[in-house]
Amino acid sequence: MTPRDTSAPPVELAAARETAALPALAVRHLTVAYHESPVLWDVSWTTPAAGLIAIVGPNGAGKSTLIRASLGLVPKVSGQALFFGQPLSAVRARVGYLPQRSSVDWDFPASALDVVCMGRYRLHGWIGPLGRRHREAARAALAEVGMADYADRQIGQLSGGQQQRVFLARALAQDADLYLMDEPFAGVDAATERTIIEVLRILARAGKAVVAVHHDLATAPDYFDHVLILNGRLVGAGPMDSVFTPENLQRAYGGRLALLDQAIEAAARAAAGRRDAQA
Amino acid sequence: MGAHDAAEIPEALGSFLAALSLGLGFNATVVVIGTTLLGLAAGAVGAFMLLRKRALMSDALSHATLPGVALAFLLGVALETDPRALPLLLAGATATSVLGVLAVQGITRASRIREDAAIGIVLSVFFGFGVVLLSYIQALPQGGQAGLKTFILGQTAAMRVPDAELIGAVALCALLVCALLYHPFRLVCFDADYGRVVGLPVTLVDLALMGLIVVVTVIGLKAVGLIMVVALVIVPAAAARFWTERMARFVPLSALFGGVAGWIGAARSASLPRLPAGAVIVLVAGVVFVLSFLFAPARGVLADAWRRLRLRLVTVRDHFLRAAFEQLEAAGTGAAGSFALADIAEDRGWSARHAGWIARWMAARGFAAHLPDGRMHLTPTGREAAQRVTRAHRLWEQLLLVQGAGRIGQAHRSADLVEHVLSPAMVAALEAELAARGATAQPMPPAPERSRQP
Amino acid sequence: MGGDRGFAALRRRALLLGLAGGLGLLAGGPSALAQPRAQAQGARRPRVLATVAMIGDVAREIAGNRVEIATMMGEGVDPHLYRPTRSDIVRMLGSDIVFYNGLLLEGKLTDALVRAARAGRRVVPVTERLPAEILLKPAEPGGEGEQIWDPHVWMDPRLWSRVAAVIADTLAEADPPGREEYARGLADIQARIAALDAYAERALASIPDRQRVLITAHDAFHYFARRYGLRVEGIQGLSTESEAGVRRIEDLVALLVERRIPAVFVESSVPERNVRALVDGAAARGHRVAIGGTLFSDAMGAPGSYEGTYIGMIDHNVTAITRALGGQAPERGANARLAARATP
Amino acid sequence: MTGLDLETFLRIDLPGGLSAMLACLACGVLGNFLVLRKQSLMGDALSHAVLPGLVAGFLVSGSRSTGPMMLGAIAAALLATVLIQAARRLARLESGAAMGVVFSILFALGLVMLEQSHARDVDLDVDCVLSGQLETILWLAASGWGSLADPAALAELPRQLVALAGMNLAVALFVAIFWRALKLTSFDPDFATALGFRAHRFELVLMLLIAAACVAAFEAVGSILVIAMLICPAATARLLTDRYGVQMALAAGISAATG
Repeated sequence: MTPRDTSAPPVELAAARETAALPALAVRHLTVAYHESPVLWDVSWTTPAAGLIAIVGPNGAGKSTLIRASLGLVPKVSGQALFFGQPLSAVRARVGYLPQRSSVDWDFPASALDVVCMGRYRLHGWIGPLGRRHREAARAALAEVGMADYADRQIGQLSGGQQQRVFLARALAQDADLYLMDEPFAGVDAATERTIIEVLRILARAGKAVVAVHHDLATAPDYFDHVLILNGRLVGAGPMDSVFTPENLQRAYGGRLALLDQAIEAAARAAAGRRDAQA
Repeated sequence: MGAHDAAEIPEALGSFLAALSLGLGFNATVVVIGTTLLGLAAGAVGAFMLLRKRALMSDALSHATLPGVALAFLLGVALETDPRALPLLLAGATATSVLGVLAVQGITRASRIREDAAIGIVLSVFFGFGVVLLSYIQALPQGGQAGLKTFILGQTAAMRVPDAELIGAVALCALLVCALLYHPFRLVCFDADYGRVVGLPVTLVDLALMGLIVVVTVIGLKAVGLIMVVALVIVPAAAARFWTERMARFVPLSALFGGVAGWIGAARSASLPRLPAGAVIVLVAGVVFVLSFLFAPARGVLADAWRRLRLRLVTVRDHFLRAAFEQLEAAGTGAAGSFALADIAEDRGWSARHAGWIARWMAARGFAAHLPDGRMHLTPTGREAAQRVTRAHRLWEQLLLVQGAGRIGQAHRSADLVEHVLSPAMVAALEAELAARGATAQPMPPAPERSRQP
Repeated sequence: MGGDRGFAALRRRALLLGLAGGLGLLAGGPSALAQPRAQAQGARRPRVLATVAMIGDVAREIAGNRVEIATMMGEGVDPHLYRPTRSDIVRMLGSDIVFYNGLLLEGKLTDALVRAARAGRRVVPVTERLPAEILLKPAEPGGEGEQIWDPHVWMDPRLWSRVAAVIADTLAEADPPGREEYARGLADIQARIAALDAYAERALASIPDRQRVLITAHDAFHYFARRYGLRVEGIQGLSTESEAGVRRIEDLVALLVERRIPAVFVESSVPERNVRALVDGAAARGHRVAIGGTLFSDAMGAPGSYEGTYIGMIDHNVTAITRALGGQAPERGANARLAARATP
Repeated sequence: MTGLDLETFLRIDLPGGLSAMLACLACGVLGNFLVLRKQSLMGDALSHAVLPGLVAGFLVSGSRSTGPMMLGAIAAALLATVLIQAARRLARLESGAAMGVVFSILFALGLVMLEQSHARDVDLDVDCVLSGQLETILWLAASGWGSLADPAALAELPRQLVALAGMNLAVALFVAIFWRALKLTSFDPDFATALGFRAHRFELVLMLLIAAACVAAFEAVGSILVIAMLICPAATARLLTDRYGVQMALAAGISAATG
C-alpha cells in the first residue's frame, strides 16, 4: 500500500467526519482469485456516501465478486474494504445485502414474511422469538415492495419477480445505510423492475447508498447516478455523466457489443435529461 | 409375518395399549419413555440437518465412532484400567465423531469436494481405520474383543434407567437449544452467506448444530443402535416435510413424528413377541413417512396429483366455455344459439375424441347440452359461467395491453394462463386497476384483434 | 451393517504387491521360497492348525509333543466374526492338518477351508462326522436344502469326547508311527472328560427344580442344556444381526420373578447390557437377581490358565451355573483348579 | 510365517490382489457418476439396504449357501435403487435424505424379517455374506507360473474373481457404449431431456448397474472398501481435473493403483 492510499492525517479525518459523511464503501487494492486465476486485480474504489451506484462490466468481469469479496464472502488475496471508514464487523448493522437469486434453496420451508424477518435478526438479536415490533417492520418492508398480499406464501411458489422483491424487502428490513445488491434486476419482468427502481430511488432520496450489479447498459444511465466500470480491473468510476463514456465502455467491453451503441445513446439521453432538470 | 394365533391378538392389543400408557412392565416403560424422548430430540435436530442438506451426517458420525472406541480400548489397555469401561469407550467415540465432523467441514471448505462426497470419505476412511485397529486388537493378548464393535451399539430393548435418564437430559438440552437458536439455525440452513453478511457467526452456529447431532448420535448409538439413530434423524424430518411449508411448524412436527415413532414402536415391540424394538421403531417411522408421502395435504403425492388434476379440469372447462362463447359471439346468434363441437375442438386444438370426452363431461356438469341435430348449446348456468370466464379473460388481456406488456399474442397467452385462477375479488381488482388507468371496464369487453393462428 | 472389511488386508496386500514389483514380477522370490520347502521333507513334527481353542486344546492333550499345534483364534474371540489375516491363511496352507469345527461356526473362513479341502489338503471338520441325529437343529427347521445345525457342540462333553476320537483318528492317519501315543492320549482325555461330565451331572442336578433355567445373552447353550436337563433362554437369537424385542425382555423378567430364579449369566464374547436390563426389571418387581458370573460360550479363558483349557472352561461354566442357581458345587470346581472368582 | 514364495503369492496374494484391483476399478469408474450426481453415499446405503434381500434369499432357499442370498441381495439393492430414485423425484427429497430414508427402513424391515422367521435361531451371519474378505479369496490350484496357462487350474479360479471380472467387462461395455449419454446426463439432465433423451430412465439403468456392481464387490472385498472406492478415487480425480474424460481415466488409474 502506498502512503497516498492510506488514510489521511487524523486531524483531517476528524474534520471529514464532521463535515461530510464518510464514503459508504471504500475498496483498497482488492485482488481476488478463484483457483489461481485472478478475477479482480488491484481494484481501488470509493463510493459516495449516498446515491444509486451501478457496477457494470462484461460477464466474468468480477462484478459480483467485488461485492462478495467486500462482504468477506469470498477470500481476498489482498486488499481491504472499509464501510463508513470501518471494517465490516464494526458496522454490520448499517450494511444490507441482496444476494443473487440462484444461491437460494427455493424449496425451503419459509414464507415470504419469514424471509423478510431474517433481515431483522441483526436488530433483534439472535436468540429467542422475534418481537412484534420486528414483525411489523418486516410487514412494512413487504408492503413497500408491493408484496404485502403474499406474506404467507412459500417462497418457491412465488414468481421470479416476486421472489426478487421479497429479497429486496429483506434488505430493506435491515434498515441499513448502504445496500449491496447482486443483480437485483436479473430475471424480473418490466413491472417488477419498475417497482424495484422506485424503491431504490426512495432509498437514495433518504440519503442511503445503493450499490447494484447491473447488466443492462441501456437502462444504467437512467437508473443510476454513479457507475463503476469493471473488467477484471477498474476501468472507470465516478458520476455517471463523466464515466459512462463510449471510451470507457469500449475499454471494458472491447467494442464487441452492438448494445454499446444503444447504451451510449441512452447515456446521452439521460445526460440531456439531467441537464434539463437542472436548468 | 405374524406367527400368532387369533387368541393372541386381543391379548396383544391389550398389552399394546398398556405399553402405550406406560402400564406394562418396568422394562417396557423405561424403553418407551427413552425411545420417545430420543425420537423427540432426534426429530428436532434432524429437521435442521435435512434442511442443511446433511441428512447422512449422522450415518457418517456413527461410523466414525468406531476408531474412537478402538483407540479408547487400546488406551485402557495401555493404562491398565478396564478397557471395556463404557465412559472411556463413549469418550473415544465422541472424540472421533467430533473429529469426523471437523473433517467434513474442513474438506468441503478447503477443496472442491462436495459435502456428500466429503461425508462418504470421512465415513469410509474413519470406519476403515477403525477396522484396522480392531484387527490389531483381535491379535492382542488382552484383546479378544470381537464384540468391541457391538459394544457401544445399544440394544433398544435392553435400555436401562441410567440410559433413559441420559437420553432425557440430552433430549431436553437439544430441544432447548433448538428453541433458543431457532433463528440462527434457520438462517444458516437457508442462506449462510446472508447470515455471514448480517454478522451471524455462521461457523459457530454450524458447529453448534453439528454438536447437537454428535450428541444425539452418540447417545442414540449407545442406547438404541446405529441404524435406528440414523433413521430417527432422517425419517421423521423427511416425513414432516410433506405436511408444511412453514419452518415454524416443520421442526416441531418432525420432533413430534420422531417421538410418536419411538412411543408406538416401543409399545408395539413390547406387545408382540419377536419384534426387535429398534427395527419396529424405524418401521413405524417408515409408515409415518409413507402415509405422509401419500396423503399429506401440503406436499403429498396424492394431494399434488389431485391439485394438478383439478387445475387441468378447471382449465379445460374454462377453455370449453370461452370457446363456446366466442363461437356464439362470432356467429352472432346470441348466447342461446347452438354451436358445433368440431369447431370448438378445432379452435382449441383438441382431438375429436378428447373433445367428445370433454363435451360429455360438460353435459354431466350441466354447463352444456347436446341438441337433437348433433350440435350443442349452453345451458343457462353454462351461459353465465361462460360469460364470467370470458370477461375475466378479456379484462386481463386489456390490462396487459394497457400496461404495455407486449404483443397481443403474448397478452392472450398470459391471459389464458391466468384466467383459471382469477377469483371474483381479483376480477374486481382488475376492473379497478383498469379504471385507474383510464380504460373502461365494459360488461363484456370486445375480443382484441389478433391473428387467429391455430 | 457396514461390517469390518479387509482394509488391513488390503494395505498389506498392496504393500506386498508393491514389493513383488506390481502385478506379477516376483523379483526376490526364489531365495525366500527355499526355506519352508527344505524343511518340509525332514523329520520335523507334523504341523497342526486348529481354528478354535476348544479343538486345539483337545488335540494338544491327545498328541502331546508329537505334533506342533497352533490355534488361529485367540481368547475371547467370537469365531462367527473372526477375520482371518493373511498370515492365518499362509499358516493354514503351511499346515499338515487343519482342524475346524464345521457346522459353519467359522463364518467367513469356512469358504476358504472348504476350498482347501477340495484342493486335496487334510482339512477336517471335526463335528461333521457326528451322526445327524445327535446334532441339534434350531427351533424351527429351515426349509429343504442344506441342513442347518447348532454348531456349539463342545458344550456337551460327551459329544466333545467323540470329537476327540475324530481328532485322534486323523492324527494317526497322518502320522502312523505315532498311532499308539495318540491312542493313549485319547484314552486319557476321554477319561478326564467323562469325569468332568459326571461332576457336571452331579452338580447341576443339585439345583432346585424351579430354578433350573439358564438365562443368558445369546443362545449358545442348547447342547449343554440338553445334556443336563436345564431349560435355556437366550435373550437374543444366534444371528449377529439379531436384536431382542421389548416383549422378550418383559417375558424373561416375568419368568425370573415367577420362578424366583436367583441369577442370570453374562457371556465372555457378548456385551452384558441385555443381561443387566433383566436384573433391573426383576429388581423393579422386588426380586433380586444376581449376575451369576461370566460364562465361556464361544471362546475359552486366557491361554495358560485352567480356564484356558477345554476341561477348565466347562468346569468353570458348570460350577458358576450350579452355585449361582442355588445348587451345590465346590467353589473351585471339579479339580479345585478354578480361579477363585467371587460368585455372588 | 509370511513366506513370500511364488506358490503363496499365486495362491493367496494374486487372486486377492487381483480381486481388489478389479473391484476398485469397477467402483472407481462407477463412482464418478455417483459423485457427479451427489449420490456418493450410495455404497453405504446399499450395504445396509440389502439385508431384507439376504434374509429373504435365506428363507426361500432354506440354505446358508451364498448363491440365493446374493441373488436376494442384488434384488434388494435394485429395489432400494428404484425407491431412492422415486423418493428423490416424487417426494422431492434431497438425495442424501432419500437414501437415508430408504436404507434405514429397508434395514429395519430386514431385521424384523430376521426375528419373525426362524432365521434368528440360525447363525445367519450377515456380515459374512456381505463382508467378503480378500484373504479368503484363494486359488489353491495354482502351483507355479505355468498354472496361468493351465485350463484345469484356471477353472479353479475363485468365483468372486470371475464375477468381478465379468462385472468389469459389463461396466466397460456400458461406459463405452453410452459414453456420450453418460456425459450429457451427468452434466445436465434437463438439457438431455429437452433433446428427447430419456435422462431419468437412463439414470435408473445406470443406478441399477451400480447397485449390481456394488453387491458383487461387497461379496468379494467387503462393503467398507466398496464405499471408499466409490468415492475416494473420483473425489481425488475431481480435485486434479475439471475435464470429464480425464476424470474418468484418472479415477480408474487411481483406483487400480490403490488396489
